[in-house]
Amino acid sequence: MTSASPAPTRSAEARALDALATLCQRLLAAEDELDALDRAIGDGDHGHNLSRAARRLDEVRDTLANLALPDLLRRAGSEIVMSVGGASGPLYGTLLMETGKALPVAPSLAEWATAFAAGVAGLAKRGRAAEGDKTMLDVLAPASRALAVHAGGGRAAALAAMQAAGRQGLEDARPLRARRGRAAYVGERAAGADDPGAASALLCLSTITELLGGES
Amino acid sequence: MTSASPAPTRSAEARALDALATLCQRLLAAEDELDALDRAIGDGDHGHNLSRAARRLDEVRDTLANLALPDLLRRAGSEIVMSVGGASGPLYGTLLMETGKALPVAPSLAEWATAFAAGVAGLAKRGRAAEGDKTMLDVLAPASRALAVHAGGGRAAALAAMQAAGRQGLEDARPLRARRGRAAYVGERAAGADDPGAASALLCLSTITELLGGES
Amino acid sequence: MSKFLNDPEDAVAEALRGFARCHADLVQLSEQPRFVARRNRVPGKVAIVSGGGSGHDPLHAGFVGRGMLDAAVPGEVFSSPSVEQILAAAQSVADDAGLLCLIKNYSGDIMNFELAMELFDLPHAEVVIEDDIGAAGGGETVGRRGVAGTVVVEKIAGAAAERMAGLTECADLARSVAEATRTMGVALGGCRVPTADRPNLELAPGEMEIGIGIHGEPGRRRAPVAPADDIAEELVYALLSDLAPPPGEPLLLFVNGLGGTPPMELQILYRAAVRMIEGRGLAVARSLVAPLVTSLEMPGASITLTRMNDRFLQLWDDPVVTPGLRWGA
Amino acid sequence: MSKFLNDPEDAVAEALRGFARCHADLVQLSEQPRFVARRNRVPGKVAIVSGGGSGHDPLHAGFVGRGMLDAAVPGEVFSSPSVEQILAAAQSVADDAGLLCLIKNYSGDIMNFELAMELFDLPHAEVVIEDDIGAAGGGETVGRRGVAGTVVVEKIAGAAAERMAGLTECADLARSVAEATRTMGVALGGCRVPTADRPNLELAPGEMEIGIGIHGEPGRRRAPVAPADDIAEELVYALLSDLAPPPGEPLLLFVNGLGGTPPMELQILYRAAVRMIEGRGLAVARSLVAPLVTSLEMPGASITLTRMNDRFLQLWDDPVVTPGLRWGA
Ligand SMILES: Nc1ncnc2c1ncn2[C@@H]1O[C@H](COP(=O)(O)OP(=O)(O)O)[C@@H](O)[C@H]1O
Ligand SMILES: Nc1ncnc2c1ncn2[C@@H]1O[C@H](COP(=O)(O)OP(=O)(O)O)[C@@H](O)[C@H]1O
Ligand SMILES: [Mg+2]
Ligand SMILES: [Mg+2]
Ligand SMILES: [Mg+2]
Ligand SMILES: [Mg+2]
Repeated sequence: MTSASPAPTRSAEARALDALATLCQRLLAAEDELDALDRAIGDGDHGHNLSRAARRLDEVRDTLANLALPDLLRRAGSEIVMSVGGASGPLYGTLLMETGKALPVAPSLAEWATAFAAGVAGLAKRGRAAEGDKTMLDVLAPASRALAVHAGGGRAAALAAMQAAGRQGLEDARPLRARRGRAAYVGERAAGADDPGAASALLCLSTITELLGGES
Repeated sequence: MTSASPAPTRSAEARALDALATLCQRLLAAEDELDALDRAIGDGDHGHNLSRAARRLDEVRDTLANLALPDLLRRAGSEIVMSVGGASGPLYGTLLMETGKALPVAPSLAEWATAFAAGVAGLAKRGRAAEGDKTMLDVLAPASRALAVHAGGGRAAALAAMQAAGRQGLEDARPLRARRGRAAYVGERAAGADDPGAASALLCLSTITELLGGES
Repeated sequence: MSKFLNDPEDAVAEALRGFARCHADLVQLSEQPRFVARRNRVPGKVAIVSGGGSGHDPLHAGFVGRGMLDAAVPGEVFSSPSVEQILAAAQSVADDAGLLCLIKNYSGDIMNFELAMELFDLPHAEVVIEDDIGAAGGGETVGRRGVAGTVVVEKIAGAAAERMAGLTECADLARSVAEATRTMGVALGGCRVPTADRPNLELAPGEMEIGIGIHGEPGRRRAPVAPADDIAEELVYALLSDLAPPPGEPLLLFVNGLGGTPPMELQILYRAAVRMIEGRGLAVARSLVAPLVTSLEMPGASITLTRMNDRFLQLWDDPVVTPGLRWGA
Repeated sequence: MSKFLNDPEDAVAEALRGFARCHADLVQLSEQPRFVARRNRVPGKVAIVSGGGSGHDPLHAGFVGRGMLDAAVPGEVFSSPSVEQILAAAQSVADDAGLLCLIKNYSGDIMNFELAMELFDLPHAEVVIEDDIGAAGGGETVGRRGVAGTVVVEKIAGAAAERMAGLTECADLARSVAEATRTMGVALGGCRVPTADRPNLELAPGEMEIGIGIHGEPGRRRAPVAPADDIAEELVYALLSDLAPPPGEPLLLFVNGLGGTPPMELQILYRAAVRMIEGRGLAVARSLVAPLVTSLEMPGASITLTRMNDRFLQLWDDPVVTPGLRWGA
């Protein structure tokens, strides 16, 4: 997302769009790192797959810019689902689509938390995955619970709690063997390594917390 | 040629058969060395090809044992031609066949020299090769001329002259590029290397000289 | 491991253009979204679509044509195709007779096909192929991987569709072939994805990985390279133990090259496999020896066995006219 | 470079047994002397026999069958077959209609075929194939090497014989196809003969040998690996310069794999070659992209061009049913 003419008032949509743009830049910057994590226990393309997602979102930025928040997320998700492929395309795409579906037009933080939980549930269903399977779910599920628990206490604190829970999730999953995705085939070798999808999920949560955690 | 019950009198045939047997052993012993020479400027199988010839001659030893000298050589040659393949099979086979054809039943040394010259001519024709093409011919042709020149002067001296001429031929050919066979494709790289066929030819001449140069 | 490439990112696109040009009599390439479709579609026939990551040539695009696939959906190398590709392919080749999706069992493939089918409104059925018994772990949670046995399923289901069997019949058949099929592979080295800078499997010279997956996934054991007869015996033993074919049942034996292994070695493995199977009083009724489900330039091979019956045999023998497999017509 | 082998000395024999078993419907193996013969011979048809060192699968044994060869005579790996093999093959397949020998231009092959034909008493003709323009030296004295263009000669001559053309006609035709055909190859690495302990070509990683022979013979230049388009352009340029086809003459374009290069890369080279040829206003009338004249597991490729005419085109399109090449029937 290269050129952005700032909206006269920073609407929730504009903030989301900007956050998405920064997220995409971070993902592109992390491509090699995520590929390396995937090379260790998967097929080495997780960063590459997410860079396809990031480029696609950049391409459709103008379309997204005209949408209300729920539709923006749904559309962003369906663009990813439609174009990315791999395992992470359908998973992240579903996360965004289902979150968007559950989101009101002008959500409160608590409504955000509820919608995020719906998105995470959709992702788990799509992947037939449960927590502890050593996937991105191990970061996203505890993060979404933390957001729900802290939604009453102010955005900055809630997002910080979400991020901390995600990080804890990554660490808790580290010693596990994988039970979903390609890493399920490497058996013992996955234990001790970080799951690439969990790492990219945490990167997303951290970016969002950084960008939106300061605003009130 | 494993077991040999010596003939009551050592006929020319018996001597030839024994010489052939020793020759085959020497070739088998030199297999790796000849392969290495061929690897440098050819395809690395010259020793292997000649070991097939040696094993075939061993298999037909009983048949050869019943033949007069000319037929023995012709038959040995045709066994090689029929069974060995590669470039050296037809060449060494033709050498023996044509030598045998030109040989009387009880040849003098001079008649041996003439027959050997006929064999060498047959080989050159078969290979469409000339001296200086950097092939086995560079050893065999001067050797056969030396044998002819010295045929009047006693077997030991004549064979020694033959062997010396062959060795000189190998050395003279060393700096050349090849113009026949696979080595013709390596261009400049052949210069300085010994031709594997020339090396095996010299080994044969040396063995014959050693075995028969002592007898009168 | 140098390669003939321009921009590595363009490898799949350029190769498909070359492939489509070379086989323009049989197939047609859609570039955006990317899929390969059969040129002479038969109206009223169940359409069969398969797809998955690229790098396994001739699978799948090489099997588009008469008596096999109606479309193939190639992803990036070793990466599942996207929903829009799958959907476009399905829409381009299917009519009211319906669509059968043949899917190798990988998370990405399953989810992308599933999502595409949620958006597809003609009758459709999915069959997941999971023939690989090579993996040590993972089988309990994610099931077996889908590998070379896919060819057998695609061929037999394709023949049934060409005979105008209905959607349910084709799907049931594909499922029963998949259930009757098992594969196990062995690698002598790795391969390198065009966009990557190193091979995806590190084997020391003289080592082999028994049970290798077609993306270089680990198998069940790593050991010094054994004689070909012993390797074939280990694979065949594992396959027979799993399939447990009763004596007298005809078997299909498919020795597949993973890319870097020349025909001579595949034939040596095949000969050993036949001897072992026949030595146990079983019959090799049909044979296939070729690199059909490859892993780029990986040196290695896999052995597939299918328990055949009269119906499978007839459909196997039916004509097939595709870039990668052709007989009987 | 590990291999699937038992005793390396037995590699050719075991592979042929596997091959013959797998393709028992098309071919028959004689073990002693060793040759592969077509199963359903056509009486009164000119018999076509080819042969040479093994390690180039599917050449030649893979081309035995309807519309191509009547027999193939495999030597040891990269080593000419013997006279007794050639003679036995000739005697087994030829009748009064005569025998056409198609010989790749190597000293050993020429001499062994020549000697066999001196002992063969039915009508016969020999055509020597020398299509390789890759070598820097040697061309003046020994002529060009015979490489992938052999497939084109065998296919077209085989079709003519199948149409019951006479011996002279078949031989003249084979000669004119051979004269209209040129090939140039490129290797990205070497290969290892089963009985040898190291590769026959030492290339540093990232180097290529332009003009490589099919036994690893050196070509005309060694250089860092270039983009695929540039490599294809260099080969095509050299071929077109040599063949100098007039505008409008149809060309056959055959991109051949040397063994270790996967289809994806061959397709990338093919696409580049087509573009370059068409960019010069010439027409690619027929295409073939496959590893058909290999050099064991050598990573590399060659490009062959044949100047076609109506007769060649018709015969090229004629049915061929062999283990290695199959269409139209
Ligand atoms: N079934 C699944 N459920 C949840 N997450 C999954 C599943 N399969 C894969 N993943 C996640 O996707 C990540 C891999 O994504 P990616 O490398 O982009 O796709 P692919 O595995 O197709 O190459 C894994 O690290 C894991 O977090
Ligand atoms: N046309 C020829 N004329 C004479 N000698 C030849 C010819 N071609 C090859 N040779 C000889 O044969 C030798 C190679 O023999 P060998 O390695 O057994 O056969 P191949 O070249 O078929 O592998 C060469 O070193 C050379 O001496
Ligand atoms: Mg991955
Ligand atoms: Mg040699
Ligand atoms: Mg992937
Ligand atoms: Mg040789």
